[in-house]
Amino acid sequence: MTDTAPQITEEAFRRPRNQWWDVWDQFRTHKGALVGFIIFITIMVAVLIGPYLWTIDPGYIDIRARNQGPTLAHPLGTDQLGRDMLARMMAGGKVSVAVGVTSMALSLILGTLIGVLAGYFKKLDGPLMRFTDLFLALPLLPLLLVMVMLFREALSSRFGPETGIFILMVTAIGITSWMQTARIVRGDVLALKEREFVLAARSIGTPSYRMILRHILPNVMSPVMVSATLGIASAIITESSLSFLGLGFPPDFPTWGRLLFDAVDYLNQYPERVFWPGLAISLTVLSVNYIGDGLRDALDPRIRGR
Amino acid sequence: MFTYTVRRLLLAIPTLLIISLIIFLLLDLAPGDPTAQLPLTIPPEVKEKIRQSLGLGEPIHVRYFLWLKQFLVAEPLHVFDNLFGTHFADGMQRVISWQTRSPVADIVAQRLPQTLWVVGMSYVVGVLIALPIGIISAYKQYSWFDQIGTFISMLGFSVPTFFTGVLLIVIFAVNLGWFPSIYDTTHVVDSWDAFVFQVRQMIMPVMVLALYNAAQISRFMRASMLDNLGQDYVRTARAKGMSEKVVVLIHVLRNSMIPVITVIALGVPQIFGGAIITEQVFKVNGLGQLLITAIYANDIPMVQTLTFIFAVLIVLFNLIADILYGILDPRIRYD
Amino acid sequence: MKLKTVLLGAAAAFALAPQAMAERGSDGQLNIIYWQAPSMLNPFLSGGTKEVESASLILEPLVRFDETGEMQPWLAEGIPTVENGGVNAELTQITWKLKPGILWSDGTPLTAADAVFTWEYCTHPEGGCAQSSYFDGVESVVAVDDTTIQVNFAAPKPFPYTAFVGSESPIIQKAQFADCLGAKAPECTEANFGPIGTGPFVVTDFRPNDVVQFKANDLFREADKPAFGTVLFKGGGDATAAARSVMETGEFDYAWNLQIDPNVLSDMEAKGLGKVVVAFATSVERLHVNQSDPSASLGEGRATLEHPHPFLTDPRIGKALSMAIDRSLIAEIGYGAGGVPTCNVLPAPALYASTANDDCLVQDVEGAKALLDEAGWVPGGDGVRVKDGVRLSVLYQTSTNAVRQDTQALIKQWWSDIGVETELKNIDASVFFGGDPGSPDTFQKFFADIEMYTNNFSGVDPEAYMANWRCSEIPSPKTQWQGSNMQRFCEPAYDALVDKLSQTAPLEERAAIVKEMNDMLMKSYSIIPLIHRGNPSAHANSLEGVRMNDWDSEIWNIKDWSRAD
Amino acid sequence: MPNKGVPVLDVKDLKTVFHTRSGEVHAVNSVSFYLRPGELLGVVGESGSGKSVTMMSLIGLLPSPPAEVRGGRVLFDGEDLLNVREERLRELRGARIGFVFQDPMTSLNPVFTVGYQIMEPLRKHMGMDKRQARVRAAELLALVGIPDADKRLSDYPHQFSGGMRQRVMIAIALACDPEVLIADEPTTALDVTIQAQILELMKDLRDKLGMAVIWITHDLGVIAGIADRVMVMYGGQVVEQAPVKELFGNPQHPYTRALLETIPSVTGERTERLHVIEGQPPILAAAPSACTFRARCVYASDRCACENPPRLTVGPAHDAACFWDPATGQPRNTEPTHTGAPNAG
Amino acid sequence: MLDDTPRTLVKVRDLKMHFPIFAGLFRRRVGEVKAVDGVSFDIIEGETLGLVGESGCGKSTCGRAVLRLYDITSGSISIDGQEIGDAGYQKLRPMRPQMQMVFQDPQASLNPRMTVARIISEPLDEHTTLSKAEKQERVYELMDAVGLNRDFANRYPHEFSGGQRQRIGIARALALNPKFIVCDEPIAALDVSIQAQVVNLLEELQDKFNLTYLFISHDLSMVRHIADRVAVMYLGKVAELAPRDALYSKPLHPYTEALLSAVPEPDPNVETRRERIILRGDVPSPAHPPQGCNFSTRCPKVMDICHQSDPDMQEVEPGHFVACHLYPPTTKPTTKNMVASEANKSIQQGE
Repeated sequence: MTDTAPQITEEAFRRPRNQWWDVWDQFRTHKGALVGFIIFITIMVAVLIGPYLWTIDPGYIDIRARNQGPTLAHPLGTDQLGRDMLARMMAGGKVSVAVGVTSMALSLILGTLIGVLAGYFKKLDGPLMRFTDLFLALPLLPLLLVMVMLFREALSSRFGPETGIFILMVTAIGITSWMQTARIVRGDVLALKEREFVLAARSIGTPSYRMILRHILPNVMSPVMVSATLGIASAIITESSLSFLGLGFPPDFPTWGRLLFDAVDYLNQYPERVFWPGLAISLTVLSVNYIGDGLRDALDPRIRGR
Repeated sequence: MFTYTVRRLLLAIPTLLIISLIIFLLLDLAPGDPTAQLPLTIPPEVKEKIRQSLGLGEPIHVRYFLWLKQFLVAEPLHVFDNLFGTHFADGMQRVISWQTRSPVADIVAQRLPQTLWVVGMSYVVGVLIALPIGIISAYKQYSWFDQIGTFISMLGFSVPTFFTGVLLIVIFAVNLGWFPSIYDTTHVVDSWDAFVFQVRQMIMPVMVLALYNAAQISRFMRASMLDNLGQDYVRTARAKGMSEKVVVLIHVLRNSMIPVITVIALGVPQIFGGAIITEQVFKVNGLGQLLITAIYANDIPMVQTLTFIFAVLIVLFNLIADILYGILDPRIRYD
Repeated sequence: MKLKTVLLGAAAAFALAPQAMAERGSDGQLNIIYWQAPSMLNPFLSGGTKEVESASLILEPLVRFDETGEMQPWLAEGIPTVENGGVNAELTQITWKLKPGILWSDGTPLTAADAVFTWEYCTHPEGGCAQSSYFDGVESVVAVDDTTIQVNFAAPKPFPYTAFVGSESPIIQKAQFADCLGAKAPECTEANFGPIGTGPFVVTDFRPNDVVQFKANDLFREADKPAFGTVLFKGGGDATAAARSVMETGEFDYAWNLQIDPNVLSDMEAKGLGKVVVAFATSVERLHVNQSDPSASLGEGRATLEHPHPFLTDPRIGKALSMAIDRSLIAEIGYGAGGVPTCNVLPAPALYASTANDDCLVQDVEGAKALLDEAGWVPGGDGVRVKDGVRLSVLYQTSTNAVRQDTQALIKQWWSDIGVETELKNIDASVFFGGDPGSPDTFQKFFADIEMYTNNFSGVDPEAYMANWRCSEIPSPKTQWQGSNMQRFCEPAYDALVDKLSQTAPLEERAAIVKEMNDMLMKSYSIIPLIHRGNPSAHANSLEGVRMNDWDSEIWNIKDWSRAD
Repeated sequence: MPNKGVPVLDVKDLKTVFHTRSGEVHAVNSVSFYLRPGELLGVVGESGSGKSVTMMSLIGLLPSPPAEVRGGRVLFDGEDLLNVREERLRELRGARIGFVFQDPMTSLNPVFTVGYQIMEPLRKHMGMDKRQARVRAAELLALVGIPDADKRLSDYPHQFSGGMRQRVMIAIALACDPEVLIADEPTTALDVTIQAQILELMKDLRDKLGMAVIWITHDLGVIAGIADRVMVMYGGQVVEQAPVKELFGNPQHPYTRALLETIPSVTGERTERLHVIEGQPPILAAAPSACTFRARCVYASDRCACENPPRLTVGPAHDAACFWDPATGQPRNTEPTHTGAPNAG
Repeated sequence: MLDDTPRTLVKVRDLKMHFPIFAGLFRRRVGEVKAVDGVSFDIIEGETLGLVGESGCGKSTCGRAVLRLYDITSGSISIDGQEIGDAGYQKLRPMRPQMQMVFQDPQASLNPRMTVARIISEPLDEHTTLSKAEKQERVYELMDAVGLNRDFANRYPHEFSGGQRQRIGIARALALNPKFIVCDEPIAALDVSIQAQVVNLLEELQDKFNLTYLFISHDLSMVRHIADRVAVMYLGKVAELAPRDALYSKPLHPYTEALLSAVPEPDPNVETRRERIILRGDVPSPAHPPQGCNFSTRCPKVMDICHQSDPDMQEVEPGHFVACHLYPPTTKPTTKNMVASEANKSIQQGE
């Protein structure tokens, strides 16, 4: 007979270890998330380290080698100007992932900030939630289009076409996508605020900012992480949609969305050219989604370890 | 319930006003104006006159109220006049598109049918696909059906519609020749054959959008079902000897539908504005395409009107979602 | 669509059907796709090709240009010339005679008064007419009688065929537009959406930015024409989709402006449903080399003649840039059958085409390098040439368009081979060509070192076109950035030639002057022509009578189109 | 209370296992008991002792997975419930076996009227039409002491207070005149005064209707007041079983004894210090092969660690699963009891 | 209690905690939930005051209000001579170490993302300037005191059982050497066998550190065990307040009586003989308390006067206070220090 009591028994005692190991242990048990994680890491490595190994300039035109299928020299073939698709995929991935991650980070920061403030401070709740409703009521894609139209020129002249558009894109996606996070976070904060450990901290006299940092924020991390992963995915899609509508990055600047968009014209002739960016976007989004699923479980210490 | 509804309605008004102001300001501050499209040969004085006639010379708040009046008073009155042959709106300035020089409302009215047909239908189809998938996925959690459902719905969000759209066209229109690749907005359904043609031309755009919509809604449905399947009342229903069909399709479903219905209601406004890309791909020249051409053409009245209409719809459906919530959930019904 | 194709196939199998036009409307429906949809049908209120060409089914001018650039009398009985007395000796008056018995589609007769009204309409200062340049120099239009129109010019006009000539200057009905003069013009929605015309078709349904439906004009002057009973004029989407719908799915009969990868086009053509047709006129894709300094530090003086460009005023640099370019490769990749390399800003009509500059057709990278060496520019550490601390680095802008971006990428690479650093910039076409004085990115402001676009001229006479490069045409803050001399080329000798041309009537002499002007421009290397562009469109194989035309509306002769059977 | 007749429910060697991420949890380990008609059997134990799981297992109410009923026999009216089709179980549930659950807040479906929820089993099992069912539902509500029963049928659960909701639950459970009512901690979530009302109601209803009841609770006080016979569970096993007075008067198992000593009372002597059972109840990863209570037992001997004590008869209708005899303070040496139903005599 | 008893540590006078209700079209304030409505009591240093009542009677709100976790509506609270009823954050913070709280749900009262050591040392972080090592030492001391193995310091709360979690909560409350601890249903969520462990621990600690408890519970039998004096609350008010033995042996208020009779006894012999007082109906909503005596709607001994006026709290026997019309008011209000009847009265008149 084996007794496995929920409490720790003396025999089970080990040196305490970093809680992230526990998170990882739990995360590993989620097969989808693990596969997603491996794929995502692979993509990240390919995108970040790949260009150092595959040194062909993504903008280099080798006109004699245009429209080639996969060869040893060009494993993913070349485009209509003979630019190496592999190099372009890596360069494009860097941009797409950067857009995804940065705009997600922006929207998370905004969303968490507003959610925490609204949830924690009763006085701010009304105004901030009205503000959130307002943003929710603003039609997003149109607004995004309008913003891109309006500020694109100003920004690209100030920061240069690429950085300018990057800033614009990230800001536009970021400030039009924080509302869900804010709502979730607020809901969680409201619930957390009623949790007794917050009351316990209040009974100690913990000031608000420390309360938020110590008790509120760590406990809203898991919904935030989950919406983070979803955010990366939707930002990548949004960027590619904007590219499709001709409002994204400059055309010679590769992003996955742009590569896919450019390749759509050649769908009949060179289907593989659609395939690669399509696969990259789908894989990234899928893997990130699955990571989100896994994180949701792994970040919850109550599920973790059980 | 009544107070609740009225309260929500009243709250919607300031929201809409602020939204209208934001939209107005955002576009108003945009560089470019309609006279930019006029040939440069027109002397500046004349240009200035044209600007004046378009109301561009006025201070910003005057123009805002003018626009509000046009939008909220003049346009509805025009519609009223058209319907009942009255003349209330005579002499009132309508909101005129800079690009086509015609009343914005007329064009919007012209575009509505195809948008409703295609995007609306896709939403309905999406919901009809999503609900059973969500229910089965949740009921058989972690089964192969659930796993595949999860994968497909994730794929649903992760593939951009401009890609799936073109892919479908190449397969079904070009290679198989089953469906037309270009949507005929002038098509009138007046016979069986015409109806069949309408169905054929709708299939591809509807499927592309339905996949996307279904992906999202089925995830919600699944989560909501899962939440409810674990509830105590489910056990009570089973303890009463109710069949699984009754337990799942009556007891659990009714409860799970409460959040999902609101999600569905909140998604309705997207029908009007969210399908820009699909409309582009299939040449369904609906409201989305109207908006994008207006943006390209710097047609600010059109953009303002459309964005505002979208905002009104979003607020409206928010309201409907809230009220539906109240109707479906007896706990909310009484304030 | 499919059913129709089958029927057509069956009909074609008989191959015995009479070639002659059966009767008006007997060929059923014609489907045309313009991937940019018309926003209205009044060509005077919008200068867009889509509006002008869709309106050309309804509204007609006195004279149209055919596919060779020759004038064809349309509403007019003949072409007035000095010889036949239609043009007076002073070249200040032209008298047109309308064909008799022409009716508007509402049944009223077309009269000279309509032409007079059209002139008033388009020249009204508050009307914002997009085509007012066609009436430049017109002092008055007089209806001598119901069928005689007299156009008086303020100064001698050696080429007087501008007003009421070509699809951009058609005649509108006075009765319909009488209340739409001046500021009221934009408010006449009904007229703007459904003008009454004399053309082969009348509008039955107009949906802005979406679709136009036409039906044959019962009162059209030529019996049995048009062969098609109805026309569906669909807009929206993109060029590839339009090409696909004609050549791959057969849903449409005619697709406009297919500027896409020539390989894609030829692949589509291989399907056998339709074919690509290209019309050449005077369009030249060219680089403008800024002779003024565009650097932002100059403030108000930016990109004006007061501040010459630090290095691009040296024609040797321009020449080197030109030599480094492989024009035939650009043509091959971006244009296919739709473009040929050219070394002239004025490649057509043949009469005016110079041959003096053709050595640019061959790429000469080494020569370009040598030239730059000679000019004192030596490669720096990073391969970019430097002289007196100035880097040979240029900003190269154009509008957003897949072919242009490919071209940009190619040229950037060639220039980097000769040690010129290039920064690319592309601007949405509506902004770039929008002419908004508030935007820094218009092609007139030219806040860049190099810019690329296509320009051409309507009709066959280059006089006005060549006058574009006079000093007075330079855009500047003083002219509200209006003007057509984008590269800020200013040469008194050139201006003198412009004046001389305007006073010369004999064709050969005019040709000689024009060639001289062309060569002068080329030698300055302030303008680098790349491609003599054709305009590619596609039509279904079953469609007959298409005579692709870049001098006028490309569907100028739609009345003659018919279904092959 | 009647204490004779053929058992309406006879459970033998019931085993239930849960599959969790960290392995199996053996929640019910060879549980045997019986229930006579009209009798009220109290089942006591701490949370996790397997008392609810046992009752849910009988009638197939445990979600599977994760639960798995691994063995045993459940005779209900001569039928082995573990071997019948799901369809048959559904016919029994709600009709011949009624359930009342712990939390009346969550056990009623919030979006259906109370009337609908009472009428559901009536229409399904009794074949009533809508009108008949409604009349009967109103009677039932009146029976469980809800004033204005007729009107309240169309109210929703949230319009009732906690005590009233529990009455509704009882009305649902009793709708079809079941032979057995299983009440799973029906008063735990209620306040004492409301609990007293419900207990009073249960006594009334038993007098009127005469069904057999299994009353699961962790509150020995409630058991003392209502039960005829008591079964004490620990670690998924029955550790002691006896008529109520016998159990409280003469507890045999150290766990029962400790439990009785732990609880303070509002009357009688007040002890200075509470007695404590040190340690925690176990969670079993495998079927027990030793006494599950030994770690917390002051009387544990070596034998307890290598042998799971069987249920030994210690008195008339009284058995305990312990080797230790409180009367002597020595290990006892008795034959295993007959844990099934005694033969009707 | 009497004047000669040791000093009073906590003095609560006419404490009111009303939560506003907003309703209607414009979300106007239409009323208030009178969760705590005029509660007065004293707690003497070193004793345990039991606060019992049914759910919703306001006992937990009262406990939290006493620690000023809420901004109270009115009334005065003084702890160790210092008035904190109207104190602001700045004034309260240095007072916090004196008064601590142990919570009901040991799962919810511990931050799931903090280790045991961090949870216990949080009060130290806030209020002391100890070095890291000193803090750790103190944490270990506290863990010893509540019977937790030091080795568990770096574990997370979910790894513990309910009883152990409650020990963590108690250790946290003890960290700053408080004088006064509010125990808010500390055993309600625990199993029977564990309840006794925790109660014994609380008692041990009280002796060891001379703690004063306000022990809130709905479990009358457990309160009888731990408390020295007991206050019975009903619908936001104290119905009866008396020394433990007096209350249990001779309850004066009909509500106390009913409550005690409803508690089931773990003895079948007693149970079968007992005459229960079964209260009719449910507790009214604190948003709409009945007129007159709060208990008048359910009271088995209700009189006419009960529907009209709210009885005052009065000292019927020494130290035994009750608010019921069954006990006619003494001619002169008590001047003893226990309950400020005058204050109560003046408020009544003011209404």
